Amino acid sequence: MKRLVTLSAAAIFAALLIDVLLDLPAAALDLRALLAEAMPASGVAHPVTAVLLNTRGYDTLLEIAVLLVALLGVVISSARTNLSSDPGRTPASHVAIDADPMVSALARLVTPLAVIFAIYVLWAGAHRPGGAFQAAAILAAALVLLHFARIVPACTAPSCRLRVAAVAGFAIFLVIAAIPLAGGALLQYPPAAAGLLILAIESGLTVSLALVLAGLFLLLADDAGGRQ
Amino acid sequence: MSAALAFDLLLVALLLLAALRAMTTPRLGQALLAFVVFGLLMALAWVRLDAPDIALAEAAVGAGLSGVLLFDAWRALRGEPPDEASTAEHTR
Amino acid sequence: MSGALLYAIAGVLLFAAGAAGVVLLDHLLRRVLAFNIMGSGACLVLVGLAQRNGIPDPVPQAMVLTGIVVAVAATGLALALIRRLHAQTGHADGKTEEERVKGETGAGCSLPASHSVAGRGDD
Amino acid sequence: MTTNELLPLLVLLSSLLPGLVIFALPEAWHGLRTTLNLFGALAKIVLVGLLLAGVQAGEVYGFRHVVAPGLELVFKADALGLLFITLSTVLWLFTTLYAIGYLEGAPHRSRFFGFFSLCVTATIGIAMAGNLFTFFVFYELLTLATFPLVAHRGTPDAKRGATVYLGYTLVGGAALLAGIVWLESLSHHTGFTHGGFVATLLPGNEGALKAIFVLLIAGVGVKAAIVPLHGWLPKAMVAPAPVSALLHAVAVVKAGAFGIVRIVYEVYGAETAHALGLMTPLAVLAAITILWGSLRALFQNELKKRLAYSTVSQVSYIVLGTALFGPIGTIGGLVHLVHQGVMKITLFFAAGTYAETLGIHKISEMDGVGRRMPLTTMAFSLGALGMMGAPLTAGAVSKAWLGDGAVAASMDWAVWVLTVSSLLNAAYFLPILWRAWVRKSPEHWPDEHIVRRGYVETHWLLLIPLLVTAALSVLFGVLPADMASPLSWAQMIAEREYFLPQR
Amino acid sequence: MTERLAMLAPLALPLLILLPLAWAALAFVLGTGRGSRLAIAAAAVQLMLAFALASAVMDGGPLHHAAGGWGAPLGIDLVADGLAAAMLLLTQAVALPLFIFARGYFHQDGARPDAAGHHFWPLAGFLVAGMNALYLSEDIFNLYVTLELVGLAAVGLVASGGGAAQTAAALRYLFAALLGSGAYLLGVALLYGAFGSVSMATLTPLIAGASASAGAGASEVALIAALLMMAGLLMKSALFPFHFWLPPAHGGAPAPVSALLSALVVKASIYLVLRLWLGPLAPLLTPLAWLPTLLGTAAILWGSWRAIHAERLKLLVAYSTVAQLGYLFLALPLVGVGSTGASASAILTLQALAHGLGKAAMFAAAGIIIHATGRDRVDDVAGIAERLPLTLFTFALAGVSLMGLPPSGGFLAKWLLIDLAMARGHWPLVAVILAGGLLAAIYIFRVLRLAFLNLPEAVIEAEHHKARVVPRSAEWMAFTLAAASVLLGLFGGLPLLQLVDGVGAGEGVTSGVTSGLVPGLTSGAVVGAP
Repeated sequence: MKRLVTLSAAAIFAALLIDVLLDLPAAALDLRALLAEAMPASGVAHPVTAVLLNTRGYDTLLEIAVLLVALLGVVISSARTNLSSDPGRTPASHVAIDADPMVSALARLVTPLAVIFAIYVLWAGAHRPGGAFQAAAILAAALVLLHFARIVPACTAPSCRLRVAAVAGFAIFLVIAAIPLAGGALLQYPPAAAGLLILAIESGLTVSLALVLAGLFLLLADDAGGRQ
Repeated sequence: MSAALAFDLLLVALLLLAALRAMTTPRLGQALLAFVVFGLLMALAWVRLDAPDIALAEAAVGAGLSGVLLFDAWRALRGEPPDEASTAEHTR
Repeated sequence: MSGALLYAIAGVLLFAAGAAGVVLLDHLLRRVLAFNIMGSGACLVLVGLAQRNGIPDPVPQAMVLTGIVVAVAATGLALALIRRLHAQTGHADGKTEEERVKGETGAGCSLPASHSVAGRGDD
Repeated sequence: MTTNELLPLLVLLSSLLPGLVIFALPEAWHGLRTTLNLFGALAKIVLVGLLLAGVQAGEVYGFRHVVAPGLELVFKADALGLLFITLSTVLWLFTTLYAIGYLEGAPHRSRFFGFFSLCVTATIGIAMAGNLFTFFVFYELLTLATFPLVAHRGTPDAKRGATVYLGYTLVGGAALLAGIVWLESLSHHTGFTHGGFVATLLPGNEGALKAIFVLLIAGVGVKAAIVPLHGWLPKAMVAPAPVSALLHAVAVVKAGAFGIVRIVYEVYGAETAHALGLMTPLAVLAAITILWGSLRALFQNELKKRLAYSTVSQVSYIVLGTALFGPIGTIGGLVHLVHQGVMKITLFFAAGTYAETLGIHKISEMDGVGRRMPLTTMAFSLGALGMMGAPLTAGAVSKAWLGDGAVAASMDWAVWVLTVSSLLNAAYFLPILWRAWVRKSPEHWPDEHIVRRGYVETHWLLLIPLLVTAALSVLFGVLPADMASPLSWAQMIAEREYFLPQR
Repeated sequence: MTERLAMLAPLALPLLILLPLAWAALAFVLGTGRGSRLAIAAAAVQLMLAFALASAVMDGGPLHHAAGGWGAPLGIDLVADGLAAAMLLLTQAVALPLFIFARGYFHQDGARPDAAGHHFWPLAGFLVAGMNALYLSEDIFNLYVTLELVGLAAVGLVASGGGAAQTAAALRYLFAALLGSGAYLLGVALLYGAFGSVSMATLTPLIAGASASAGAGASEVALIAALLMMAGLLMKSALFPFHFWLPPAHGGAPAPVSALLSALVVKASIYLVLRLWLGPLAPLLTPLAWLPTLLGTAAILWGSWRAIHAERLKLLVAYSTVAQLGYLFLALPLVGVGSTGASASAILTLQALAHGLGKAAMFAAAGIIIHATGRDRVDDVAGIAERLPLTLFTFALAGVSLMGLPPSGGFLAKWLLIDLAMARGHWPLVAVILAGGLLAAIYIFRVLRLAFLNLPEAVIEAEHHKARVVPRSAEWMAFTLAAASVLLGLFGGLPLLQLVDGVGAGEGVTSGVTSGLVPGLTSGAVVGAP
């Protein structure tokens, strides 16, 4: 019954919306023009990056906070599950198995490339597709691979150094966002320094985001087994 | 143009198919697989929408990281004996 | 109609399907998938609709990037919680969990799964 | 802030602050607690004295605090308010003394006296309220402050009684709130004024005004225990004797009656209320209550229950007097506000003293108590006679004025009501006196724990207050025409109501 | 001092967001269970900033701050009008005492916090930052991000409770929140597609224009978008029947968390409903105003009913939240001013403030009681009056505000609401509000009566032994919150109403009277006619 109601409701909704979308007149306002005017002052050549880190940089700042919150939530959960429910399960009860040589070889091969590629993507972000988040994602993937190759261990709770590294990018962003308050508005970079500042922010974010994204996985991975 | 439109239609159809499979296939493993495929198709869609940045991100995250996360969680939930990944930290 | 609008429409369909999935599916992992599909749908609408005249629009693209990050964060958190629930109860699908919870936190709570229909949550 | 603004506040604070401090006091410190209590009570009496002197000298005391645009807390000290203030202040002193003696060694006294003081604060607030908003605020405060007192013993039926009390009063409060806000949304002036202020809304709002009147009277009628809203009063008897005294003579029931007086005279105005045809129904309601209460009292064996039902009937004398259109009835009602308080508190003190000293709770156990406790029983008898309206007692004065008022208002049936109820009063009080004085006392009392020392038949703190109040009730009866007597006061108020030029 | 604060005011907008973000990150670095002092100190500063902001807004009207210096529609604007300033004030005013309470609550046995408090501080920091950002933002997409920040932080806090029940509750909450924000996001996407902007200021005239010229595709899309956003937000603000996730989440979390969630978090999405409903989406949604009122009524009745029958103390309080939230939706059709000249949104803000303070106090008190008895059943409060008089008094004071009895802020809000409803002639609303107060009285006095029950000495001794001590500071903080919610009625009403209604309504005493007079009279006459 419920299934029927929900599905039909979804179908009706979709049909209605599509119907009205088909004859939707052009938008009254077009931000592309505004953005085009703003580009020179934005400090970067790639419009998406300009929006992401300059005109709507404030969104990104909060977005990183969301990511950190998620990491915290994961830390809570993983910490819980480790010191939780079935007492019989101590980490020592895991059987150590050697890594699949293929995997580790692959990891050793890929990681440097990944790092280089990430740096390129980061740098490219200024004037063509790419940027901090993509670079970070690539690094994170490499980290996960290294983990599978058992070169990077999983951890239940991030050590202090890890926490610092994970927050560093956010902190840099925060500081750079706050400095302009002295004279002007939040995140209002002086046009001259804008490019540099954005690059600084992005580099910081790349490291931190990579750690956070990888952390989302590694923190969970540790007790992936042991559910028998 | 029409060729492009045809490609778009095909892509959209595949997208919907993958999405439905991800939600409805009885086997969870296949569902996750379908979801990863869905992520890749999304990346393709973003390319078609002249949004290479999103395509990159989607490929790296939507398909890559989320995929790994999901598969790992799936294995954990099935309560399989710990394999390499899970016991890694104790090998050194 | 332009290709972009086509993707927007696909987005609407994906959103509807995903939302229905979040409401209906029992297994929590599947609900995570459904949520991600729903999010992707919304993102497609955002960009596709904005670019329906064929010209790329960086603003919604940047927004979608933000949206993807947020989605990843939510997914990570959801998975962590699901695994923890599984570790604590040995269950990861709505039904069994619902029963447990009714047992533990008293009546009056039930899963979103039973929540497309108004007021169902309390009986 | 001038003295004329400060004084009303001080009158409030003189019981509020001690109350709050007492809450914080450790149970063991009864020395300090007692001092605070008495200090508060005496300070209040002094302040009220100042207030009286000032009003006599024509000073105008008032204080207002804006709570929200168009909503003000207004305190003022007018003649009617002062009548009530003086009554409750004086009786509070004696009730406090009595309570200190009564609760000696009992648990949770900090809690008790804390709420006790809050309760009186609320009563004073009601008396000084200058508009309906303020009145309502303190009316609800009174409910909140009395609930813990009724529940104080913590026994299951104490809790039951308290819950019943709460149910009645909160529902009444809701009705009152609805009525007040409705009236406010009609006329943006809810300040009490001689001759009322709703006249300006006429003609055009008769229906609304009648409905509002019903809501308001229902709201305050609960506390005034008008039938059929009286159910809580007998149940609340589980409370300790001082609390019963407070409920019946000083605070709650009186607040209800006082509220009716305010609403009839200073919100609607006698003229308007009469014009709207609201007075006669009110009078009928009061008459029914009077007779019903007296009838129920007849069949109670438990002393406090019988007194409770007698309160139900006696308080409606005030309502009846208010509803008798005309100055004489008004005077009768107002003067009974005071007289009933003095007499009823005497009776409750005595009942409590019997229970505390000899463990007497039932009338059937009172045989010969007059010999064992002559002073207490004498006071009790005076109070009882006053209730019956025997000559030379306060009761006689009020009943006389009420009767004349009824005749003057050409409501002769009311005279009959008064006569019948007096007979009923006699019917349920005289047997008690007979038992107490004439019957032989048993070998041993139900539960005697204060043994007789010399002439003192019980703890002096229990004895003094009831003797004083008994003396007062006689005094008011013997020289009613005296300047300071409640009667002359009531006359002054009535003059203002009827013969002052109306706005 | 005051003028220095006034100078500070414009900076307060960004600082109220950056500061909590900063200390949250710092607390995260400091590690498990650390950072309480930092948080408390920062919260004190934030409270000061919020005060400065509020006073500045009251004197000089709304404050703007263009993030990045671009300004809407290209950039993101922060705007602090009276409503936002009031909500910011509420958030900081509740957060500070709650943090002190939480420090005592989590750290009671020596320095080591109990597990539930391990990650409380960073999460709480991000939560507060998210809420402040939400109140200040004027950009509907940025609002989506803040919604997610608040939502995920809240879920994390619920999960920190530890038990399986909490995990389950957190998951339920998470999926409800994600469903809600997803719907909201699609709404944003449609609005951007239809009008090409996500700035409220830009959208308001565009939407008005589109809906004026009926039949245009834009208006239909806008309507669907509006409905989507509202559905999402109502889901997040747990309005009946979307409340299913709230009781387990709020009832299961550790006391300080429950207090934060019930007092503040739900208010955030409700604020957004109000802001959008009365703002850009007004032309689309005004015809539907009866719907939230209906749901609000249902929430009041249903929530109270469940609270009356709840077995667990915290579940009772949680259901009372479900009921109290209903009030906040009653007044949506009551635009305009009542006889006192206070506007609906001002009254709702007052109600939100009173409930926020009162509910925080009540959850804190419940937490203390549960610690003391070691159990979470309503029946276990029996005899608490003897052991925790202060906490019981706190509970009672908070209850007074929730029941809407004088002189509490809840009472003032209730009075003004009834007045407004009568001035508009919405008589059923009056009945609902009065009934809601009485129902609240039933479930609150259900606890208070039990507390007065005398226990045999032996039992009390036994209880004393197994009682876990809660620091005095925690008890006093709970009491402070309760006292604040009561005193709000006496001293907070006037400034608050003026703050929200703008300086113009300062003379509401007179102007409001004249403006409210006419409808008041007519409605009275209508009803008066037999």
